[in-house]
Amino acid sequence: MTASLPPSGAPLSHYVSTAPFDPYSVEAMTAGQAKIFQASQLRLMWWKFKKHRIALASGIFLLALYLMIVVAEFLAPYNLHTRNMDFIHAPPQRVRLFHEGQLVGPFVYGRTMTLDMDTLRRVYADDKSDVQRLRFFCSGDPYKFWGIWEASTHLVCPAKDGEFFALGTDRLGRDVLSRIIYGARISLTIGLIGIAVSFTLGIVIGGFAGYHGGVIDLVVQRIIEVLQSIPSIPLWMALAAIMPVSWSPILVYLGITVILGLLDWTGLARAVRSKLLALREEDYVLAAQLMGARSSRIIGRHLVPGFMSHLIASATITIPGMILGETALSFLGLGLRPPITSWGILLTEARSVSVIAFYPWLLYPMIPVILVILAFNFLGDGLRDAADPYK
Amino acid sequence: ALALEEPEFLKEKLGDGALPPMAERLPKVPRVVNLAAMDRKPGQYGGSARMIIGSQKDIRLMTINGYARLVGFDEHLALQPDILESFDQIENRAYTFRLREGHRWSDGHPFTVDDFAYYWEDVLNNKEMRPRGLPLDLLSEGKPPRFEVIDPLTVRYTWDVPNPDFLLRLASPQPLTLALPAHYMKQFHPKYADPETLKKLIEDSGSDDWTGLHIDMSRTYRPENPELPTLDPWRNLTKPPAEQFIFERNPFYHRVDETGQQLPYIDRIFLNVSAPGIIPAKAGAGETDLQAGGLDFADYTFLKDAEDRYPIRVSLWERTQGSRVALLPNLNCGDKAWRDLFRDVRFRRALSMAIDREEINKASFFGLARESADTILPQSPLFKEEYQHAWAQFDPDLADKLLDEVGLKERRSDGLRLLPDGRPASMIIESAGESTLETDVLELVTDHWRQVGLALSVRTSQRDVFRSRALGGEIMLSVQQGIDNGIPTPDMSPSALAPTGDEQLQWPVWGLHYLSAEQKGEAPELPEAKRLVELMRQWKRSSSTAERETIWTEMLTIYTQQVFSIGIVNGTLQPVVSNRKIRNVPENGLYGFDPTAFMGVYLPDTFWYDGSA
Amino acid sequence: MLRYILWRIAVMVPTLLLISMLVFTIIELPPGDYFESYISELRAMGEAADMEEIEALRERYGFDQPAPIRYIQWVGGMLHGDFGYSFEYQLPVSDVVGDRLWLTVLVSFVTILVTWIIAFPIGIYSATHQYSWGDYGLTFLGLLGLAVPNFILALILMYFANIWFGTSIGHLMDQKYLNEPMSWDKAMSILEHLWIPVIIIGTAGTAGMVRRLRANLLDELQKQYVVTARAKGMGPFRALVKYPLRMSLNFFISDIGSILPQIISGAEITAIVLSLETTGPMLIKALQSQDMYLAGSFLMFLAFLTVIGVLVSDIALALLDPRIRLQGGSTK
Amino acid sequence: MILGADLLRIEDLSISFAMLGGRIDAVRKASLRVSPGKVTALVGESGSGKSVISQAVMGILPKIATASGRILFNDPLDGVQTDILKLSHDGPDIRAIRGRRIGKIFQEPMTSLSPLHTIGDQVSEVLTIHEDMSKDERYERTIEMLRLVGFSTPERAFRMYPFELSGGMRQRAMIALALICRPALLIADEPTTALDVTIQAQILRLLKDLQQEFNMAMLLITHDLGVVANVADEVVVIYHGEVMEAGTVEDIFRRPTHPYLKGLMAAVPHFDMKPGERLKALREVPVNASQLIGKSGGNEPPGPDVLLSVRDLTKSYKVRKAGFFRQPDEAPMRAVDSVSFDIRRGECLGLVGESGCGKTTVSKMLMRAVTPDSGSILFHDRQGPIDVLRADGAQLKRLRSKIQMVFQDPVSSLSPRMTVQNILSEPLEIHKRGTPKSRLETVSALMEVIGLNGRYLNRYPHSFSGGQRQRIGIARALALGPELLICDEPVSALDVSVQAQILNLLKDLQKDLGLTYLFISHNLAVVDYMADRIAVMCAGRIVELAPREILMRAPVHPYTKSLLAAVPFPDLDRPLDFSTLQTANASDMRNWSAPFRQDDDGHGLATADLGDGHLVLARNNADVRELRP
Ligand SMILES: Nc1ncnc2c1ncn2[C@@H]1O[C@H](COP(=O)(O)OP(=O)(O)OP(=O)(O)O)[C@@H](O)[C@H]1O
Ligand SMILES: Nc1ncnc2c1ncn2[C@@H]1O[C@H](COP(=O)(O)OP(=O)(O)OP(=O)(O)O)[C@@H](O)[C@H]1O
Ligand SMILES: [Mg+2]
Ligand SMILES: [Mg+2]
Repeated sequence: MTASLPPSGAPLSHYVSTAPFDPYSVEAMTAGQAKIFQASQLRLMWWKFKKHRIALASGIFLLALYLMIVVAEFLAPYNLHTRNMDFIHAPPQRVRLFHEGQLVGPFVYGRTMTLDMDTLRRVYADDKSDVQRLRFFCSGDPYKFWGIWEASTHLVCPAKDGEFFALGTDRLGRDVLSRIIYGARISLTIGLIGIAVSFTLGIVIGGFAGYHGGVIDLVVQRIIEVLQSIPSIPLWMALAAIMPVSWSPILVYLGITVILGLLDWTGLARAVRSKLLALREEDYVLAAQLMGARSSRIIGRHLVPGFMSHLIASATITIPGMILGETALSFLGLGLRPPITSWGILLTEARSVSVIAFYPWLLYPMIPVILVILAFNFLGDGLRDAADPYK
Repeated sequence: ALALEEPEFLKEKLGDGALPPMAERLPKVPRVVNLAAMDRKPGQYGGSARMIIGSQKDIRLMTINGYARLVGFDEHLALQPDILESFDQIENRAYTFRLREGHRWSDGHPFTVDDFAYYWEDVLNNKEMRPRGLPLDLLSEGKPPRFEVIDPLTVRYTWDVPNPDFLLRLASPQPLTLALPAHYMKQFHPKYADPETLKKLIEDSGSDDWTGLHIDMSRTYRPENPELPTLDPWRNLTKPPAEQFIFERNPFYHRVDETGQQLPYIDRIFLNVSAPGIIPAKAGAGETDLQAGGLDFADYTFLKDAEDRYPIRVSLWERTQGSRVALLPNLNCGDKAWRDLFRDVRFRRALSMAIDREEINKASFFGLARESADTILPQSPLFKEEYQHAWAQFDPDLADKLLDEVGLKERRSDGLRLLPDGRPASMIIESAGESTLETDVLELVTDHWRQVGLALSVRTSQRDVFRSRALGGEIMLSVQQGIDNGIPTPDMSPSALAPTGDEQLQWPVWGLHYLSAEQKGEAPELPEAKRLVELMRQWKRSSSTAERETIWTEMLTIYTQQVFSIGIVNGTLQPVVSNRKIRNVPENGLYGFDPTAFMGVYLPDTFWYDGSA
Repeated sequence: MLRYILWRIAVMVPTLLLISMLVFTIIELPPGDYFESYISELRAMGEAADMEEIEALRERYGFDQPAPIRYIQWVGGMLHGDFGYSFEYQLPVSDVVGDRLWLTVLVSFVTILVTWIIAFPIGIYSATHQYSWGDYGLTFLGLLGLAVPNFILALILMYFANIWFGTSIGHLMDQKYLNEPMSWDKAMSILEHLWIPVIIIGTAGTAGMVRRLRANLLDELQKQYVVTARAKGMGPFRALVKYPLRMSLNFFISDIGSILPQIISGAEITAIVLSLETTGPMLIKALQSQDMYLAGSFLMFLAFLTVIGVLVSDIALALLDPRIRLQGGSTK
Repeated sequence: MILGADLLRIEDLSISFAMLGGRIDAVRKASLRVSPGKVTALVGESGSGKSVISQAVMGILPKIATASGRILFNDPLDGVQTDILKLSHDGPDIRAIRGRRIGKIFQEPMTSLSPLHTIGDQVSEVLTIHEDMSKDERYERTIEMLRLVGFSTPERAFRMYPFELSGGMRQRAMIALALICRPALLIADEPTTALDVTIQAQILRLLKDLQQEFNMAMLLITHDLGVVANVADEVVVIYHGEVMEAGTVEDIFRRPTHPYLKGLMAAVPHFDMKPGERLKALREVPVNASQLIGKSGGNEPPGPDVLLSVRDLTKSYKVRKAGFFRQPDEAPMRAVDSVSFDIRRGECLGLVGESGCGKTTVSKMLMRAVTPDSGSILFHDRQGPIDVLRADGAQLKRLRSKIQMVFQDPVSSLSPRMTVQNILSEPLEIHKRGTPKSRLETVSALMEVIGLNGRYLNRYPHSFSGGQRQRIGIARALALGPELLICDEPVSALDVSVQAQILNLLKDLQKDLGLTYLFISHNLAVVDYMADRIAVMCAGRIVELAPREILMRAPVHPYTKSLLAAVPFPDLDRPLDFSTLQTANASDMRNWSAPFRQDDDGHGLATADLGDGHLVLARNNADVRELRP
C-alpha cells in the first residue's frame, strides 16, 4: 500500500507529497553526459553502431579485407600467375604443427605426384618424411609492389624448394589461395563502384521523380520502363560490344563496373520513387518546404533517411550481385580479361562437373564471396540499427 | 544364297504389306561390307542409340556420320564406290558413275539417273535457282562440266581441264550434291508442278517464292525435311523445331554385311538437343550411347570415372587437325610496323621457338599430345619428321637472337622489347574464348613470350567478327585450330597450305584474292606465299598422284619452314563414349571432320547392340 | 481511376515504340550479321557454306538496305503478326518458339511463386524476431544462395541430383518426353526436374526479398499506428499483416514490373547450364549468332510483358496507398 | 468481485527508458486508482509521464522502457484481477483486455491512425477483433459511433482516409475507435485538445452518458482544468513522474495544497484578465528576444500597416464515392469558402471556429502549402508587396523566411529521423544563417526558452512527450525570426504552466520584435489572452470578426454565442450544463436566427460592418440593428 492510495474501494483521502519542491531544479548534467547530449548525429550513430557486436566485427573484417587488397602481393604466398607444372590440380595441403609427436612449428609434408595413365589423373601423396617448414616474412616470388617497388617479401612462403598450396592448385598449377587474394582486388572494388554508380543514379533520379511527381515522374518512369524491359544480358552484350577492342584490361574492368552500375539503378529508382510518392505527403516534408528548403535537401535530408533501411538492405544485397555479376559476363565471354583476375573469374574457370567431382577446392573462391556478403549484410544491419531512431 | 533375315523393327510393316521383303528393297548388287575383314563382327538388328547434339543444326551429324556417299573413303582413306556401284575417271577430267540397279530412295521410289538429270538441269542450271551459276566445286578453271546420261544406270561429268578435287568433294563429310529425289522435288518446281498447288504450297510454307520453298524442302546436309527421301542409313522423322530428333532405319538402305543382313543394325537414333556445356555431364551420366561431339580431352577423367557407375565405355581417338591450337600472325595486319614484322620469317620463327610446347603438353594434355608445328600427322603418307620439328623446339636463346636481328633490340626497363618506332612490342591476340583450353594455352604462351621480351594480351570476341575484321587488317594475331586435315593423301587438296580463302586468318586478304578469282583482295606479296599459290594451282591441274605428291611435299616444306601458322601440339586425344553393349566401335580411331567425317569412315551403320552382353 | 488506367495504356504505345527502337539497336549493334557468323561457324568446323543460298537469303531479307528501312519493315511486320524469319532455324520466328514459351512461363511463374511463398514468412519472421537464431540462420541460408553463382549452384545441384536421385542431367524433363504430348509421366518428369532451376533462380531473389522486407518491416513496426492496432487488441500477426506489411509492400509492388525480366535474365545462365527448354538459351544463342529477328521478337515479347507488369505495378501501387492514388498525380 | 473495488489500481509504478546518456526515469513510484464508473483525472506538467503511465496500463510501452510496480485491473465482467505488467507481451490475455475492456484515446490522432486504411475500416476493426458481428452490423455500429462523436456525415467519414480529415476530426475518429466496444475503462489521453468547445462539450457529454449507461470508468489525462472540473471525480497531480497531490475534485479545486498545484491553478488564463496582465508561469524564463532571434525590432523602417491581406480564398475538395472506379458525383466539398481578412503588422489575429471548418486549410493556403481554387493573398513586405500565390525563386525564398508556421500536428511535422538539434538548426542552415557553432548556440537558447534543456538535444522526436514536441515545433518556427507566425493550435498539448510560459514568450516577442501572429486555437481563454482581433470561422466561412473585447463581451453571430457558452471553466461553481447546451448543432445554420441564415438557393450572405471593425456574416439585406440583439 502506498501513501497516496487508500485501500481498494475506499474513498480517496487528500494526499499531498511532502518532498521538497523546486520548480527550477534541473538535474545537472555531468561532463560526460554533456558530451553525449551534444554529440552530433553521426557520432550518435557511431556509438549505437559500436554496440552491435556482429556489425562491428563485420566492419572490421571488411576493413581488413580492403586493407588486404592493398598489400595483396605481400600476403599471397605466390604471385598471381606463378605456375607449378609439377603440381597441377593438387589438393589443398594441410598445415601441421606436430611431426611424429614433436612440435615443429607450422609445416607441410612434401608431396609426390604420380600420373595415373588409366584415368589420366594426377595422384598426390604426402611424403611423411619430407617435412617442409613454412617460412614467414620470407623471400619468395619477386613482384613489383604497387607496380613501383621491386620486392620479394611474402608473409608466408613454402620451404626452400618446397611447395605450399593451402587451398590447392588449379589446372595450371597456380596457387588457389594466392589467386583468391589477388582476386579480391577486383571483386571487392567492382561491387562498391558499381553500387556507388547505381545508387547515386537510383536515389537521385527516383528521388526527384517521386518527390516532384507529375510530368517529371512520367518521363522518368517511362525511361525506367524502357530500360527494365530489356533483360540485362542483351544490354550487357550490346554495351560490351561497343567497348573498343584496344581498351586495356583495366579500362575494360572499369567499363564493366560502370555498365553493371548503369543497368542496376532502375529497380532502386522505382522503389525510391514509389516510396517517396507516399512519403512526400507527410507533414514534415511540408514543414521543410515551408522553411524554404530546396527539393534536393528535402529528398536528401528528410525523405531518403526515412527509406534508409531499405536502401541499406538493397545495397548489401546488391553487392553480391555486382561481385558475381561479372561472372555472368565472363560466362558469356564478355567479362574481364586476363591478366585481371577476380573471384568471379576464378569461379567461372571452375565451371565443369569434373571440378565438382574431382577438384572441389577450385570452388573455394566461394568462401570469401560468402564471407564478404555476410559481412556486408551484418554491417548493413548495424548501420540500419544505428540509423534507427527507435533503437 | 544368303539367309535374309528381316529386322524385327520392320516386321509390322512387312506384315501388312507396306514394305516389300528385303530382297526387293535392296539393290540387285548391294554394297557388301565385309566386317570380318575389318576385324569386326557381324551383328544383330535392334536397339536404339541416343546421341546428344549441341544445337538443332547439328542433326547434320547424321549425314556426316551416316556417311552414305556416291564415293567415300574407307578406314584407310582409300576411295570406294558406295552408293555408286562403280566409278571410273580419265585424267581426272571425265568421271563416269554407275548406279546400283534396283537402288531405291527411302520411300521406295527407284533411285535413277533421272535424279541426277533433274538436279543438273532443273536445279543447278536453273537461272532462278542459281542466278550466279554453278557451285565453285563444279567448276574447273571457271568452266562447267558436260553432263551426260549414258544409259539408265550411268552418268558422266566431263571437264576440259582436270578437276582432281571432284571425287574428294563427293567423299567429303559435307558432300557435293549431284542428285535429288526428282519424284518428290518436282512438286516444288514450276516446270513440273501444277501452278495452283505450288502457289498454295509456297504460301503455306511462308516462303517468298518457289526457289525458297525448293531450297527449304531439299536440304540434304541438314535433313530437316522428314518427307524428303534419302539414301542415308537413317532417315529423320522429326520436323524442326524440336528438342529431340528421332531417326529411323532406312528400309531401302543399300549396304549389307557379309552375312547378307541389311544395314544399319541399330533401328533408331535419338538426337537430343542439349546445351553444349552439359554434354560431358550427360555423357558421364550414361545418357548417351554414342558420343564424341561436345566432349573434350579434359573431360576424360570424369568420363572414365563414370565407367564404374554407368554402362559406358570411354575410348580415346586421335584428332586429325594439324595443330590442336595454332597461333596465326596476320600477314595482312593493318599496322605497318607489325605487318613488316609478321612478314619477316625470322620473327615468326622466333615466336614459334619461344613457346615451351612441353609445358603446354604437360599442363593441358597430360603429356600425351605431340609437340609439333602446324602440319600433318605421322598417319599421313606424306608425313616427314622435319615438318613436325620445323622451328618447334623450345629455344628461347635462339628466339632472342632472331628478335634482336629483326630490329627489336631496344628494350624497356622491364625487359619489354621496343618496336623500331618506339612503341612497346605488345601484341593482341584474338580468341573466340570458347574453350578453357585456348585460354590456358594463351596464358602459357603469354608467359613464354614475355620471357623473350614480347607482350601478348588476349581479347575474346565472337568468332563471327573475326573474318571481317581480319580482312580489314584489324587483327594482329588470332588463335584457332591448325590445318583441318592432318592426314592427307596426295590426292587430297592442299588448299589449307596456301592462301586460298578469306577464313585463313594468317593471310585473309591474299586468300580472298584467290577465292574471288583475283577479283577482290590482294595478290600475295611474299615470294613463299606466291609460290604456295602457284603450287596450289599446279595441284589443281595435276592428273597423277606422283605429281601431286611432289607438290604436297614442297608445299609442306615451305609452310613449315616459313611458320605461317604457329602450331603447338597435335595428335591430341578425343574421348569417345559408347554404350558398353555396342559392338564394332573402334578402340582407336582418327577423329576429325575432314576427311574421316567424324565417325563416318568407321561406318556407324555397322555398330550393333550385343543383347547377350 | 479508370481514366488513369486508360491514360497509362495510351502511354504504353510510345513506350513500346521506344523499346522497339532500343531492341533494334541492340540486335543491330554488333558488327556483322547473321550470315557472317554463320559462315564463320561453319568454317570453324571445316565446313563450307553455300554462298549461293546465303547471298540469296541476304537479299531476300533486305540486308542490303539501310537500317531505318529494315526497322520500319520489322515493326510493320510485327504489327500484323509477322515476326520475321529465324536464320538459325530456317523457319519463321513464330514457328521456332513452340513449347519454350510456356515452359518459360512455367519456370518463371513457379519461381516467382516459390520466392514469395518462402520470402514472405521468412521476412516477417526475421523482422519480428530480429537477431534471434532463426533470423541469423535464415539470413545465412539466404545469403548463401545469393553468394554462390547460379551456374555453380546449377552444376552442383545437377550433379548431386543425378548421383542421389538419378535425375537425368539438365533439361526440364527426361528427354524421352521431349516431343511427346502431355501425359502423367511427362508431368511427373517435369516436376522432378523443375525444382533444380527453381531453387537456383529463386535463391538470389528470395534472399533479396527477405532482407528488404525485413528492413522495411523493421521500420514500420515502430510506427505509432502499429501501437494503435495493438491497443485495439489485435493479435501481433494480424496487426503486422494488415498494417506494417501493407506499408512495406510498397517496394515490393513497385518492383513487380521488373520481376519478370529479372527472373528471365537471372534464369538465362542457369538455363544455359542446365540446358532448359526455355526461351533464355535460345535468346542468348540468337543474340550471339545474330539471328536478329528471333532475338528481336523475344526481346519485344519480354518488353511487352514488362510494360504490362509496370502497368499492373502502377495500378497496384495506387490501390495500395491512397496517398499515391489521391495525390500522386500532382506535381510538387 | 469485491463490490466497489477499484477498477484500476496503479501501485508504485516506476518506468524508465534506457537511453544513450543514461536512464530516464519518466515515472517514479506513482500510485493512482480509477473506481468503477468514475473519472480520475491525471494532470501535470508536459513531459511528466502521463502518457507513459497510460501506455503502461495498456501494456504498450516501447521496447526500451522498463516498468516496475503493479497495475491491477479488476474486470467487472468476471471479477478477475490481473496485473497487467505481468502479462506476456502481446499475449492473448492482454489482447482480450485491450480494446475490449480498456479503450485508449491516443494523444496524437494523426500518427495513431494508419494512412492506408479508411477511418471506417480502422474503427470497425475493433469490432471485428472482439465482437462476433456480421459485416452489416459492424457497419451500422460504426456509423452510429461516428455520428455520436460528431461527424455530420458519418457515411462519408467512413470512407475517408486520415489525411483527408482535419485535426479535430481525426481526434474524433480516435475517440470513436476507443469507445466502439464500450470498454469498462477508457484511457483518454488529451481527448479534446483539437476540438472546439462546442464539440468538446458534445464529446464530454457523450462520455458522461456512456459512463452512466455502461458504468464506464475513465482515466482522463488533460491539461484543461476546466474539463477536469466538469467531469472528474478524483484528480491526481503529477510532476516529473511523481505524484504531487491526489484527492477528490473538491479537494483539488477548493483546497489545493502543494505549491505545484497552486502554481498550476494560478497559471490558468481566464477571461477577466486585465489588459497587459501577464500569465503567471510556474517558471519564468527571462528572454532576450533580440539575441534569441538575432535581430531586433524598432530600428527597421516600419512597413505598411497591413501585413497580409487575404481576399476571397476558396478551396474545395472532391468527394469520393465508395467504388474505386467511379467518378465523384457529389458536388465538391467547400472546405474554405470566400474567406477575406487582413492581418495588421504587429497584431495578433485569433482564429477560432468549429473543428473541421477550414482553419488549417486557410493557414496552409497562406503558406502556399495548399493551392487555393481562387482568391488572392498579398504579403506587404517592407520592400513592397509580394503576391504569395505567384512568388517564386528568390522572392519565394524570402517569403519563406518571413512567414513561418507551427503545425497543428506536432508529431508528423517533425522529421522522424532527425535529432532535435538538427531539426532546430535546419531552417538556419537553409537560409545560411550563422556558422555551425553559432547555430548550436541559437538552438540551445531556443531550447531554453521553450523549457527544454540541453539534454534533449540529440533525441529523436518520437521520444518526446506530446507537449514537448509541440514546443519543438514552436521553437523551429521561431528560429528564423519570421515577421508573420501562423500558429495552428500551438499550445493545445501544454499544461497551463508551460502554456503560460510559451504564451508569455510569444507576447514578449511580439512586443520586442513586432512579430505578427495568426493564432488558431480552440481554447478561447488563450485566444482571449493573445489576440487583438478575433475571427470566428464556421463551415469554411468567417462568420464574425471583431476586436477581442467586442467579440468576447458582445458577440453577435449565433455561432459565436454558442461557442462562448460552451467554454468550460476550471471552477467547480460554474459547471457546464450539458442538458441545456445546444452543442451538437451549434454550427448547423438551420439553428441560427433568420438574419444569419442563407437563402434556400445557397446565396445571399454578405459581410456586414457593425462599426469598430466588427464584421459579421449575415444576409445581404439584414439590418444592422436587426443583428444586434
Ligand atoms: N519512447 C521514449 N523514449 C525516451 N523517452 C521517452 C519516450 N517516451 C516518453 N519519453 C519521455 O518520458 C517523459 C514522459 O513522457 P510522457 O509522454 O508521458 O509525458 P506527458 O506527461 O504525456 O506529457 P505531455 O502532456 O506533454 O504529453 C518525457 O520526458 C519524455 O521525454
Ligand atoms: N486532403 C483533403 N482531402 C479532402 N478533404 C480534406 C482534405 N484536407 C482537408 N479536408 C477537409 O477540409 C475541411 C477543413 O479541414 P481543416 O483541416 O482546414 O479544418 P480545421 O478547421 O483545421 O479543423 P480542426 O480544428 O479540427 O483542425 C475538413 O472537412 C476536411 O475533411
Ligand atoms: Mg502525453
Ligand atoms: Mg486544423
